Amino acid sequence: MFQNRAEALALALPAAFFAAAVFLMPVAILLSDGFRNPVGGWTISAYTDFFADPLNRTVFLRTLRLGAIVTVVSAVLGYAAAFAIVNLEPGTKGKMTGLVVLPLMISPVARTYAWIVILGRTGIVNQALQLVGLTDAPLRILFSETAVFVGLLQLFLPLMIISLISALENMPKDAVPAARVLGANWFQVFWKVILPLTKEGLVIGGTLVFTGSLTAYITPAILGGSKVLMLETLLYQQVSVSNNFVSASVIAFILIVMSFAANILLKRVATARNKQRVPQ
Amino acid sequence: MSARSLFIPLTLFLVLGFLIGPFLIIVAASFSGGETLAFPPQGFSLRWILKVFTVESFRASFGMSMFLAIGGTAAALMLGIPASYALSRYKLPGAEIVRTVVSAPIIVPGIIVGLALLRYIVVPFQVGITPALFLAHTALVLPYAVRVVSASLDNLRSDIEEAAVLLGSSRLGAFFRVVMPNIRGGILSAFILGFVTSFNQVPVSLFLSGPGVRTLPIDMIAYMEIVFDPSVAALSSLLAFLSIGIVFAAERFLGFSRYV
Amino acid sequence: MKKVILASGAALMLTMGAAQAQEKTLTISVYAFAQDEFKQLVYDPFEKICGCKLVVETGNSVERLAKLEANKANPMVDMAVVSMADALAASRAGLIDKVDTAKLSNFNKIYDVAKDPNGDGMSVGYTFYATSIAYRSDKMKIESWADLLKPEYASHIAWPNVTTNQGPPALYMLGLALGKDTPDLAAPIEAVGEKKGEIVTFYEKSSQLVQLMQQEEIWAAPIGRFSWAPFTKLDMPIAWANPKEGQTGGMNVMVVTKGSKNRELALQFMDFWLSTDTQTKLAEKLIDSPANKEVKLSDAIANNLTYGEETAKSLKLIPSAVALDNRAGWVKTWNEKVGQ
Amino acid sequence: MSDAPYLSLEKLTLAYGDTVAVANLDLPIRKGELVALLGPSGCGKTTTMRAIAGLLPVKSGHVRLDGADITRVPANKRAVGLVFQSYALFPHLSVYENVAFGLKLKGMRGTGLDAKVRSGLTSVGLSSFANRKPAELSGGQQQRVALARSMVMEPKVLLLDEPLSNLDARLRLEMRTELQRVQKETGVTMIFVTHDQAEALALADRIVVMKNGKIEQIGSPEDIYNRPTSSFVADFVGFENIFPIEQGKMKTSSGLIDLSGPAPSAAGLAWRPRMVTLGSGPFRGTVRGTSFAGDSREYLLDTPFGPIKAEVEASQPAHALGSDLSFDLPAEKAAPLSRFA
Repeated sequence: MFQNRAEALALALPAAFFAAAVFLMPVAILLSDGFRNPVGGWTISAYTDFFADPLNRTVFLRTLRLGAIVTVVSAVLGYAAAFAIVNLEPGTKGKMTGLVVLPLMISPVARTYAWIVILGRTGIVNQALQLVGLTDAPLRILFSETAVFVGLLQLFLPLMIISLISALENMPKDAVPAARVLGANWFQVFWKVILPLTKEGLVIGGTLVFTGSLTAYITPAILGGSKVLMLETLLYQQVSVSNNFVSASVIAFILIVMSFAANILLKRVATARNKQRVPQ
Repeated sequence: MSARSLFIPLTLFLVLGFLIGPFLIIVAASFSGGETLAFPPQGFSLRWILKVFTVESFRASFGMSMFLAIGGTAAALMLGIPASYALSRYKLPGAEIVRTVVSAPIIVPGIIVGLALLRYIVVPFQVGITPALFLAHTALVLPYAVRVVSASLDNLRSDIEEAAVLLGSSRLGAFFRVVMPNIRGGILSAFILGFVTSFNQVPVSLFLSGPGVRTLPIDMIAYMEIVFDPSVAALSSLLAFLSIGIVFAAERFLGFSRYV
Repeated sequence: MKKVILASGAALMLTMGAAQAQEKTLTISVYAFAQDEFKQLVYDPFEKICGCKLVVETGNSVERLAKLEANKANPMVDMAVVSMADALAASRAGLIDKVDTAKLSNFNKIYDVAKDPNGDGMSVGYTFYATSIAYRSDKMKIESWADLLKPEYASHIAWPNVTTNQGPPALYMLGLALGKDTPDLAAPIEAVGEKKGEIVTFYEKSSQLVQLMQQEEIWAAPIGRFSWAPFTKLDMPIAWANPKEGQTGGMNVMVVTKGSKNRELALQFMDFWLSTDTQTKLAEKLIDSPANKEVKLSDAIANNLTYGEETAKSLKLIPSAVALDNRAGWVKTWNEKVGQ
Repeated sequence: MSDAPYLSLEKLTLAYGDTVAVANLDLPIRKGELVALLGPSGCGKTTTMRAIAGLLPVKSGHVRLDGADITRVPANKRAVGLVFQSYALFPHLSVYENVAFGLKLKGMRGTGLDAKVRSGLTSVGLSSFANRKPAELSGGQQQRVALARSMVMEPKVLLLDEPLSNLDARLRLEMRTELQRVQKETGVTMIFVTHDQAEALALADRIVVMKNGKIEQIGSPEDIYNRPTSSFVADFVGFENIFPIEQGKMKTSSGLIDLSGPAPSAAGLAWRPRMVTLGSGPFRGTVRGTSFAGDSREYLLDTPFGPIKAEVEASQPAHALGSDLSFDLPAEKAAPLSRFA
């Protein structure tokens, strides 16, 4: 550790100043708009107005619901996939991890558009369903919450898997065999051993997936359209169609509060664990 | 094999299919001979791949996105490397505040960043859309730059700088002679991560588009809304292979994944 | 690393430099459709004439209006084409200036209704369009606007969102069909709301419909005639409905932004767009129906357009002021009945 | 060896922020001396070393080297070498380039540079490893590279941070010999920091024992080992039975106790286990523990004035656990302590 304060500040301040000026200040002003009373002073009436509108309530709850469902499903699939991957041979493990990361390198625009082809009335999902005879007429999947859910899941599942892979790898190697020897069945092993030991990874992955789902724009816009508005698409509509910046500010604030709530949750759990480590 | 021992690999197989499938469909559709984006593709041809290069707006927005991704990431690194260095090597007063401020753009939804910049930087200060996009993308990449560079600095013992100083080097010289060469991999990883993040970024750029100024993803959305031909699939495939190539090379030569 | 930084620095300077090098630049804001054709028929020829560079911003009318509003203090756009109602909105918001029609040599060639549609001298009409229903003639039969909401059809249609140009006219015609044509559009919105679960999507950009039609996601949608051409190229039996309530439609107009630094160039461009030659070429490609009365078209072309002053006059249009004064109410009712 | 101090620390006060780590320290060191700074962690020995190197700003006081005040001279202009505990080799450079690093900064080039680097490497026996990267060397080899890297700079003072602590027992001996040889051949003034008394005793000409940022005792290894002047030093070098003295008597938990022989005038007395007479004497204790160490046997006795450790030759008959023994703490054998704390 170097002691020179002036040097430290000279190195750190440009970045901090840049982020503050280009990012924090404008965002702070934007958020303050939602609390400004047009006749002067401050008020939360924009918020009460916002939640008084049934459409807004619907959109808010839908955003929360979809975010939660995507997070839960990605956790379930994530554990299965991550567990399978960490138990592979080192070489195969690397390749499989690569395949999981691969979609993250591809433009979300392309990834979302693929779903139009897949989920459409003439898409392969409907073709398959009709082939197996599960349905006579093609199902309508596009422009529904299901389509948005599928799109979001595909977008963010890799983040969950990666978090869980590293959590599972950091788990003591003998924990599972030890629990088995002590007579636990697989369900108990997961619930009493794996889950507590990988809690941190689950929380990190969960926050990434949840926050990502809240703030995704293209997926709800393309796969949901105006029938499946989410907060982010509603915000865009408020600005670009209704010119309603106060409402946009309210939505922005709600989104940020939701992200922060998830983030704080993450930090709490993570630091609770870090305390157990011996400081260097 | 018991049912249970099959269950986990089968799930992995399905999950990978779910994750990779759409990409494969996009790639297959790029070589379609048909007029519209469809799967299975109708026939085989390279015409959509070739068409990508003739669409003028793609060329312009590709240039814009490249400029933002390279320039913005480089700018973020120029701000982020010194900050990371201060955070990892100095007893910095208010270190937590600095860390929070520089990593804040990762938490705030992109669409809000874009809107805030439009309303309170572009309009009041009469900043052009291009510089505004540049600022936004720099701010967006900054958290990644700081995170990855800090991680690689923390992995490097700090006493080698003191050793260099005692051997006659100045502090700045020590940074360039012994620190930089050893965090090069981290910097390159940060660059790639920043590049990919910036290049694929949509929400931030949503409000920050102006006459003749558009990032590639925004342009792709706009194009697809008008023309539903496979050229966007072709473009996506090309871009995907480009990113995969870069990441693969980085992983191969530098162990990229250590830093992410 | 150093190389990367140097390279990006160079790229930065190049871009900045390039931006400064373009001296005479006209920035226009237009609808997103048919840009390839516009480029070929309008933009490129004009660039040759004026020796300037055209910068084109595209998007739907409301979205671009919102941008004009956002950039009010420092307008980036010199000239825009928007809907009649949006032109009135822009005029009320102080975003546009009076059009100096004396400088438009083709002004006297356009239909009288197009010369000053809002009666405030702030806009000039350049095209009409009818709005009716494009539909799959093999799957359905459309004789009335209300047919779209029939149970067997409702789950195969897209309806324009109330915020689009086609939204209110389509609702207005639906109201006529239902026999409840109050300006608040309450009845038709309610009727659409009852079917909101079935209706495939409430579209915001008509360009997206071609793809939905192609994928058989939808069989029918109310559209403006200007977005008709791509449907005719689909390998499907698609027809233009002639409902018994008639067709609705609209007029698109040109406006000049307040504070534009290229006023003369903007007027020159508007004049070029209104010229018989340009209007004919655009009509022949089935892009925009002409507002210039000297344009002569073959029957085949005319049948796919909204051609002639008589046709234009027959369209059941919502007056701009009515549209503007009721818009907030429509959106509110829509959000209550349809949106959520 | 001249008697005038070559390196001297005068009233040196060092601090991290507001926490004072070293206070008012005076230490003269002669040219060519090999000095050990010995003490437990947190005693200020490393802080002092970093201040000599110039890595830590001096709060007050002076550092003089070879007649010049170098208190404010930056670390890169001091001609002070430092072999880090971790060796701090540059991982991206080869062994050769590591050794050449400082010479190149001095402007040395071409054959002069090459000769110097080669001879540096040869002197530590690593000439055949010139092209290896540090990661490809063992710990001992890395340390010798670090030594060569510092020595080719011909420093006026060479500092070593815990030079033997990361090595195994065999290498430790080897390195100790190596350091002594280098010191003898070059005559460089060496100061090393250690928490291990055996290391200090074996290597140093003079030992400086530090505690809480102050010097506790300075002396030759023999002085420190045999004649500790304070209870702290006595404890540190293995005197395990230490008692304060009051009114010529030994002060214990069960009161003042007379010792055999003349009444001592010191503030305290300290006995190594070996100095305790077992089997005869005025005191009695019970055997609580015993351990066999080859040629000797150690006993832990429970006595009215606390536990006493005694050590006798293994050839003596063994005493069983629980047996009652007489013993003596002969005052004439004890090390007299002038300070007891």
